[in-house]
Amino acid sequence: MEAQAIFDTLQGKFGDAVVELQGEGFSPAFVVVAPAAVKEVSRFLKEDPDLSFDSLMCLSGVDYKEKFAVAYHLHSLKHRHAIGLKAMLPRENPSLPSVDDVWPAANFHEREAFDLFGIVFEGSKDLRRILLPEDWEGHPLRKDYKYPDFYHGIKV
Amino acid sequence: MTARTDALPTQEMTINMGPQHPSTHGVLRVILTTDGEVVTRAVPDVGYLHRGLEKIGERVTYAQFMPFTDRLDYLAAMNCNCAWAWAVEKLAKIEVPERAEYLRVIVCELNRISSHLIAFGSYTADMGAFTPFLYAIRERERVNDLFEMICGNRLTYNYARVGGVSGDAPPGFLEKTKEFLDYFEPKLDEYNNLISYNKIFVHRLANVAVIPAEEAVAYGLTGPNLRGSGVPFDLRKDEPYSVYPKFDFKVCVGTGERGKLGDCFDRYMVRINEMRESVKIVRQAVAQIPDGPVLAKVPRVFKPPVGEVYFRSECPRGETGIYLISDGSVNPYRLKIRTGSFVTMNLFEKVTRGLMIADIVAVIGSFDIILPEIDR
Amino acid sequence: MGLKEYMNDIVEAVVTTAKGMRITARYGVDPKEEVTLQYPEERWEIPEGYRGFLHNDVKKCTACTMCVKVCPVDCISLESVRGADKKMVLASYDINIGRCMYCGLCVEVCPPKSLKHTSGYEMASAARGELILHFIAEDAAEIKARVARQVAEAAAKAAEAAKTAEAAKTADLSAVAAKPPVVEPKAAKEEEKKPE
Amino acid sequence: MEAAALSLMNAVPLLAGVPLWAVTLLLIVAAAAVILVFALTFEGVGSLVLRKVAGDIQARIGPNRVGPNGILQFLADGVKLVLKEDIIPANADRLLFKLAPYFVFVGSFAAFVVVPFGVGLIAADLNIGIYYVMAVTSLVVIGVLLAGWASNNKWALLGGMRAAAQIVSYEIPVGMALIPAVLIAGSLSLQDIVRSQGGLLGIFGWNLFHNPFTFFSFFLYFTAAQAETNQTPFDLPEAESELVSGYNVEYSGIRFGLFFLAEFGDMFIVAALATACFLGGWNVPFFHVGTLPWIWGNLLSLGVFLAKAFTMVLIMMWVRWTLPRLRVDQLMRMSWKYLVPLTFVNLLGVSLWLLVFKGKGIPGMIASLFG
Repeated sequence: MEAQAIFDTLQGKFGDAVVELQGEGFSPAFVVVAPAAVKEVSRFLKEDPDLSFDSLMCLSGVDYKEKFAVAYHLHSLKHRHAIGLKAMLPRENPSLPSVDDVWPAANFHEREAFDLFGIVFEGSKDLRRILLPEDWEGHPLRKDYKYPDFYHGIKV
Repeated sequence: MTARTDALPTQEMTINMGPQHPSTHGVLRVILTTDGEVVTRAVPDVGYLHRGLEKIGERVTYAQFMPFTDRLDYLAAMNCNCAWAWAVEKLAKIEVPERAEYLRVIVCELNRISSHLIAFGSYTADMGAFTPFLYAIRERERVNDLFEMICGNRLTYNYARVGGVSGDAPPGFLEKTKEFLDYFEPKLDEYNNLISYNKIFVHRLANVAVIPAEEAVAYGLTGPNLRGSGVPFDLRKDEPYSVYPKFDFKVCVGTGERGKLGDCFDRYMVRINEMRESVKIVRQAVAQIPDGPVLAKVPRVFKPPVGEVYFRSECPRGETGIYLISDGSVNPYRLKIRTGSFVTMNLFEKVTRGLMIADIVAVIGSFDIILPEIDR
Repeated sequence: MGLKEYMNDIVEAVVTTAKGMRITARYGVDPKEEVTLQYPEERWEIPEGYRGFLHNDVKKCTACTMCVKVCPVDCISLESVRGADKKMVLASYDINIGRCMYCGLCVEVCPPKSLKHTSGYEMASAARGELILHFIAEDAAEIKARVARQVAEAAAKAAEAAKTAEAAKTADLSAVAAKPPVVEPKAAKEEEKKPE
Repeated sequence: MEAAALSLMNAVPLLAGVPLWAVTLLLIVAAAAVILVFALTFEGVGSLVLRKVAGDIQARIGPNRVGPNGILQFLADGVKLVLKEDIIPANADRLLFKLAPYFVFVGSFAAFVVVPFGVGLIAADLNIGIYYVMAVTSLVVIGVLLAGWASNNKWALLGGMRAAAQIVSYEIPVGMALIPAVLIAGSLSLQDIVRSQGGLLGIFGWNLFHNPFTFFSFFLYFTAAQAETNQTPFDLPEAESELVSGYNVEYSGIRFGLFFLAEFGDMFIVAALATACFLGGWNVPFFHVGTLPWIWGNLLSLGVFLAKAFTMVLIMMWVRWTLPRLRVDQLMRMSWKYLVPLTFVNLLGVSLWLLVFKGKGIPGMIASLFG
């Protein structure tokens, strides 16, 4: 199924929650959705027989300076097609529903995004820091991150 | 005799397996909660090797990031090199000379062999048989000799470039590659006789940590771990890139020959069989390789167009996906590397429930994880 | 488990063990199978393009700073001044091989091909400072001073020559022709400060 | 010993005034010293051979730096172990921690006392020889368990528990597999067992070829005994890739050295028992060593015995470098579901055979057919 068709299907189903299609320069194309609708859209993408995106290949946080985003890369083993899903979040208190009960694979990726960007995934089974120590301050992949000089008295 | 649990209260024991442990393949820490030898819960704790590769990527140029991809998966640095090159080429739409693509495929497949050799060798060492490990290392050294010949280094190759490869194969390289393949292919049968079908080895692996196909897909497993569950999905075949469509090879899947489909033994056998397929691919590539340049013209100050790509390539430890956002400057804007081992660790807690301590080792080995890839 | 399976299990265990032991025995008795290289006494042949320690042929080096710019780990540092003949003169060229990851990017971009990988790979030191290779033995400040002197001399000479030439032609324009001689080395120095 | 002391006193007039008990004590100490020296040498050389065999099998060379061809490596290792700092973990049970290595070492060393090295070379020809070996080697398990417990380390504890479970389970098949030899000889004394395999049948006089059941018995014994010595397919108490190093993970220096020596001591004991009970012990084929002068007879028989025993040790090493390790439950299953029933069936078979054929073996019957 082509990206445009997927977008049209999603828009028909979810209306305003599906914001736009990022096609030009994007590979795969991204369907931008409202953060609150991520979970419903995900479930639909996974369960609709024509779409059946059964695997979440990648979930990444992105810092677009004025906004955060969470990008989902989906792939369907059944139909062998791929699509991206993106949710734009405000810089202050970025949070959106977790999709780890749609794709269990999301858990580690979400933890990583939480760890490195500070994006909170509501309803996640287990949202802890994953790569950094539990008492690390700040979220290093944010563009405005300041490197600390010391960590527990050790020079970084 | 009836069990008198109330009379003798017992409590579970929490054990730290790692970060320093001989068979966690690096600095993985697993927090085991055990009831005697039986593990009731095994929680992986990763991140001990986090070097912030993604952050580094935002600060160096596209070409400069190439040596860092060596450190992504040091056992399969060629595959990571090429994955990065392919991702950037996809972003900037660069045409790569055909000879360069052939060379990439040759080194990638050789690296897949050497990486699977380590997987095989360290797995047998984990299971207590130390000898096959040294045999595997011996074969791997030969691959390293080949790599040293073509790129000058034995571990961190930095061979691929955006637009091609750093240098053409030196004279004699292709002949030596063929020589290696002729030497190596019979060794696989020897391994099978020596250890793969050994009764003890089979018993240690069969029916341990069974991952059904649906679960493997839902948890996003890729590469040999996914194929071990019987899902015939190989990016080289199903989403072909480079010159892979020109080669004839088989996608190896688990068959459940010694137990349930998707157990440790299947994942192990997939790797052994994949080595054979890689030998096949390299043979064809060496026979078909065309002449020509090996590096496309890429401007020295390389600025790809604005855009976002996600490139997936089949690395020995599963799919290495590179999500690359360019803002048109010389540095990547955002770079996310999705690696096979990282995703696999997500499933770890689930499949290890109720196994024994010795099985934890077997599971870690069968996933063939590598820590720099998990922690990046 | 039936008796047949039970016996099969035993037979299979014995047979597979015997198979494996045959292979290990073959390796055990065959001295040709030993692959160990007795390292300090025996050495392997180092191939052509081996990426060992870096070496800069400072005579050929044009101090273009390409290597400094391309190095992903910033292990190369160089200082240079503009010499009397308008070419850059190296004042210092250091490579911190404790930091170097032998990626070879610097060698690839070197325009005069003065930077090369050698086949050296053995080095040990007790202090980190010893891991910095200095390719110019002389002190950087001395070279700079010397070059500055040369530049000044040359400029003075040029001014002298210009003066006499001018004096021969017309007397009024002679003062304008002589450029201030100190400006150029200063500018060059500032430029070199940028890469670490 | 007392008899030997008496004969010594009779032979050497100088000792006439010395009380009997003093000479006996002296002899005991001397015998113990000789055996200790032998055991330590064997254990040292054994570790070297183990590494050399490993090197050969693994397409390597093995240790070759200390001395010509590396033959002094074991001395270097020994010196290193003695000189190393002996660390006792802060929270360890200090007394038990210190005691454990001695239990293990004594357990393996004490068994050397009844090993029949030659016609007359045996420290004490106990009439309960085999039983004694089984009993003192069981001391090892106490030491291992203590080591695991006292280290105050969870991995060590797991190793100790595994060792206890394993050694206790495998004691049964080991004992049952040795009984056929006892039945044939009609004695528990190892010297008697060895003598029963002599005669003019050559190697067919060995218990190994006595009847089909003893033949299997040998292999069952060998397998079970590997488990008792914690050799590789059964090295679960150590299991370096699972339990890091098992019960001895916290030990260092000479205390670790004692564990290490005991391991090789156990290996030799197993090989010696196999030799004595199934492979004819010190008997030289087609030759009666008793007819030679005392000194030559003993030297020859000693050589034969050691050759056989070392071959067994080599085979154990070979197995060790070939096979992977079992899992705990599989180890138990192997003992209780396979080895124990099989050894019992075997024992039954041997007993019936001896009953039916009046104690004659197949080679004996064939020989009597031809007169």
